[in-house]
Amino acid sequence: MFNKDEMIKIFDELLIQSKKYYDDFNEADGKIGDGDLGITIQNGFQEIVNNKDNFTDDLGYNFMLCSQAFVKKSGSSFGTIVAFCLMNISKILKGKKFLKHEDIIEIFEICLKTIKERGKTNLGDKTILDTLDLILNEIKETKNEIKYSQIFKTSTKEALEKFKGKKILIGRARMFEDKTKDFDDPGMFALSKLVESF
Amino acid sequence: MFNKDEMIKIFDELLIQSKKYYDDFNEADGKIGDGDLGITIQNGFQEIVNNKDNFTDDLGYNFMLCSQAFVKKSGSSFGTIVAFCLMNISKILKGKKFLKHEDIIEIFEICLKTIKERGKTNLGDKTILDTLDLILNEIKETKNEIKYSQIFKTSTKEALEKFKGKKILIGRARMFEDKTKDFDDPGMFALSKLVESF
Amino acid sequence: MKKIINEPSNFVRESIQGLVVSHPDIYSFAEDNENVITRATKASNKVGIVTGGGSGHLPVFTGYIGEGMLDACAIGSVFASPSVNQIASAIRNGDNGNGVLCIMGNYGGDVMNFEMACEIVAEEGIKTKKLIIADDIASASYEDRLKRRGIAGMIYIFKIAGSLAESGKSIDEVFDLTSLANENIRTLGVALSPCILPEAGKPTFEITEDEIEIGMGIHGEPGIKREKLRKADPLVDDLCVRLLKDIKLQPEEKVSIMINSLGSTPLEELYIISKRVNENLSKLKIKIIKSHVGRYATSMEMAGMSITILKLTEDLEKNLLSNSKCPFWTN
Amino acid sequence: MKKIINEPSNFVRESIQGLVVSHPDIYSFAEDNENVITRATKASNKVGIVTGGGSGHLPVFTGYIGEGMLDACAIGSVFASPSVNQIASAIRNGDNGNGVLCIMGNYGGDVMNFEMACEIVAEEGIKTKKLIIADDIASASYEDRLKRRGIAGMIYIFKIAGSLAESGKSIDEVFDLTSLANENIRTLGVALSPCILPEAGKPTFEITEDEIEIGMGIHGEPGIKREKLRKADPLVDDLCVRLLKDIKLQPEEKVSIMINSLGSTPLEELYIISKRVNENLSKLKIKIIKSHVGRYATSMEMAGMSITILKLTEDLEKNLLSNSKCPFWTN
Ligand SMILES: Nc1ncnc2c1ncn2[C@@H]1O[C@H](COP(=O)(O)OP(=O)(O)O)[C@@H](O)[C@H]1O
Ligand SMILES: Nc1ncnc2c1ncn2[C@@H]1O[C@H](COP(=O)(O)OP(=O)(O)O)[C@@H](O)[C@H]1O
Ligand SMILES: [Mg+2]
Ligand SMILES: [Mg+2]
Ligand SMILES: [Mg+2]
Ligand SMILES: [Mg+2]
Repeated sequence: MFNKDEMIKIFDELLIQSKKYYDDFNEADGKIGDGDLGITIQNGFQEIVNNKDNFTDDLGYNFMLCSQAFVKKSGSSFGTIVAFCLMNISKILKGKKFLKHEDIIEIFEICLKTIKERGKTNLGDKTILDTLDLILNEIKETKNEIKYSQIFKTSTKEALEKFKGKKILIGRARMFEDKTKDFDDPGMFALSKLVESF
Repeated sequence: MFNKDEMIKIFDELLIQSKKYYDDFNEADGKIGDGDLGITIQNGFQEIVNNKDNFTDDLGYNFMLCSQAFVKKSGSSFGTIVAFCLMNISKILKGKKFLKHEDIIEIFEICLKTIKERGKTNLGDKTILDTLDLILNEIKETKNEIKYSQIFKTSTKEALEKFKGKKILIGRARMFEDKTKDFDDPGMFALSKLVESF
Repeated sequence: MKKIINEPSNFVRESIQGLVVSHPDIYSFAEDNENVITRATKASNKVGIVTGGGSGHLPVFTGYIGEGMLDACAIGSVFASPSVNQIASAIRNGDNGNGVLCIMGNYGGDVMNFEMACEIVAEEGIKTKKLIIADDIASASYEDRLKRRGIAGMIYIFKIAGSLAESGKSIDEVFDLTSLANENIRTLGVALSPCILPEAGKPTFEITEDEIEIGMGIHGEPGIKREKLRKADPLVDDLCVRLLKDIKLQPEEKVSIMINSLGSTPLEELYIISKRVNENLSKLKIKIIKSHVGRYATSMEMAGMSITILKLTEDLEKNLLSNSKCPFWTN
Repeated sequence: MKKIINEPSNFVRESIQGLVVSHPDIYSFAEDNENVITRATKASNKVGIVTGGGSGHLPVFTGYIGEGMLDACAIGSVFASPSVNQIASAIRNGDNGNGVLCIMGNYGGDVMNFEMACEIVAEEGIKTKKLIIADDIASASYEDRLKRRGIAGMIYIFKIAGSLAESGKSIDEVFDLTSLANENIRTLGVALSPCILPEAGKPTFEITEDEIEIGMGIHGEPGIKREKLRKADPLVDDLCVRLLKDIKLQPEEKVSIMINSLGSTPLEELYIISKRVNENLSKLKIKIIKSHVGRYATSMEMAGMSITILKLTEDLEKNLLSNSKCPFWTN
């Protein structure tokens, strides 16, 4: 059950993963961009973890703290998008102490909406939007007992596979369209590594 | 007998020596100064040698060309002093086709005078002035048949020995008096090497 | 890492404090946000000109605050966008009651954050317009030029927008002529060495001792091609050909050029470059009205340079040459 | 050697040509000597202000020609003195019939060549006075201060001499007040990396990745001590203590400071340094009237910086703040 304690555990995990893959994320980003994705992700999660003592039972409040952490410490595109998402998540979870299946679906839906709106992103642009979309579909389609962590792991990998050989059409990489066919989108790559330990 | 051809031979030799000791001169200068003495000396001699086809039988004229070469290509203190000396030598040798013993004495005397005047240098400051002074004395005192090249070699070394442990009081080194006790004056050092092949 | 700094985490803060304390007649901290700098003396009535962006590019962005230039600036971490809150504060501080023109480089975080900040201040009644600078021809084709990165050309935009605003133009007028300037600017650069981010402590990218990268971005983003270091003239000729193909100048047209060092490339080299640019343009009978040679948009101590061409109209020329008061701009 | 240059032997010539062609309203080649730069528009009547020195230090020396600054400058090879002929030409070009103040750094070749050039032009009826700049406290003790090297402090001298001359003062008046300025200036610097001479193609000196040398000269001459790289604040405190001991300021005294990059040290770091200098002087109740932060006297791409303090009198302040027109000086 996803509550305050579970939330803290997950961000602790994410911080560990972001440290582990710090150089890989930077390197993946460096191939087509400015090479700061590892910094961006680690700084954001570090600041969240630094503030975990302020978490309350109200998950909405906690997500607001998370959003502020990303705003404060993580100014690159990825951090900005994540911050927007976390803020909008915090709005829909206001007052909630734990998450139900529908909440999780709503979280992904609000993330998709936020990224499309704020990032001017379309499905198929080869960004984290496509990964999140795949996860959401998987969650929705699963009929038996749901193993979220399993879905996260397989869908993030599947998304990477699906876009191999396709151009990245947004973010810094958009400027180097043809070149980008040969590379994974760094954000999508990062998501696939971050969920590994779930 | 020192005439045009001999003069060319000597500058050819000096250029060879200055190339051979290029790094050593720079290094000696770098310990207490800006490390350009090798550049200064080589550039000057190179430019003289480049112009040797313009030499005439008139040694005074030739020394004027030499002075201009140093003016053009060799702007550090050493080069400036040498240029002043060469210019004043050219004045006293005007019209002469070869040098006699008295001319050689006069050359050194005019150099000493020039350096004292232009460089505001005193004997004992541990500079090339002291080396030249020693050479001049040696030349004057020698009663038997004179071997200039022998005198150049021994006197330039003797000068170095004589000033070991003494402070350099002029040139860039003047600013680091105490430190300079442990080093040869780079100009004096250079003279001792340049005459090696005579 | 050979930098004269204190704690890397204080790098941005301390350098901005230094900027303000060194030029108290020009810059001032905003009262409501410690990452926002405003003019020391607030303007009145004129359209506000506001920008914001990552640190590590001084004089960009903050340095260009001053009379006839910017009103306020939001300051991000090194190479990272300022936040929505910071930008909103900069807009509020830069507003003099006549609307604010927001100028930003074409980088994801900056564009998204400015957009959101504009929405927020709109609810408070502040009218804004946004201008996205996209001058770097290495970063997208002519057809896709709206996607291009913003680099040194932005200084021309600051200057022209600032001059227009100072002369009492309305926000729409300021926006329109500045937009024209934006379309008339092309930049292309070359990087020779990386810089070191204070917090990361290691170089932003790797490049060998005899390589250069044409079109590399100011954060080390890829360029057009990596090649062996060449002599200045053929290198400049190559860059000029690409620039001129993109900007399509006619004989007798007037331009201003900017030869910008990314940091450690010295003035001597910039002038060797400027000489060659001049020769190339003269051959085509293009008239250089004004050359700017120096460090205008940097990546700390990165080695490299960029060449910017601004095609002038009569209006643009007038506003480019107008008076302004800023430590990093000589009129 | 990662430089954007053509033939190393053309380095000086091309960079100066670039300077002139980039700023034709400010600089011009002398007609009688290709290594002399003059103002684009000759002044009339005023005392001439002339300098000269080695190349590789831009904006020093040539860059500071302009209204309210220098009249003419003789240009030597990289780090080497201009010749007697060049200097004599600069003096002739700089003369407006009222005598010429010659300003030079305290380097053997420069001093000797200026002296001889002054003797030559004296025979042609040009009155000259010579001012030897000696601001670097690392290079000799207080007692021996006339032996000191001239470094960044010379820009203050250019500015003040230039302002005095422009205001119509006689050569003796210009000389006297500028001499006072010269006595009121102290500089101390630190070098972090060498630069590369174009012709030599290798670094001017060697220093390890974690070392700095306090007081190293702008040509790589030895300083006071070599030590481990420290944080900015303790380093600046150390330099300030030495400077203040030498210049002996009283509370309430007014100064101007200059935080100068030797080349690649970026503005961000200079402002971190400026902040600390400011704090140190404020503690002693010393008033900073004006801060200059940037690249004023460089050694091409050398890393490092110097701190200069100019103690102001009422006259000096007035002349420091007066108007001038030069691409490397903002009033
Ligand atoms: N507009 C966008 N929409 C969706 N995802 C985006 C967008 N911009 C960036 N991203 C994601 O963020 C990743 C890059 O993040 P980051 O390195 O922080 O960006 P940058 O440094 O270019 O500002 C991309 O790989 C992509 O997955
Ligand atoms: N004023 C002087 N009088 C005599 N010799 C001098 C003087 N100045 C320099 N020298 C000689 O020149 C040498 C240094 O030459 P150089 O490296 O060209 O000088 P710098 O680079 O300091 O201008 C000294 O070692 C000294 O022998
Ligand atoms: Mg990135
Ligand atoms: Mg980024
Ligand atoms: Mg030397
Ligand atoms: Mg020298």
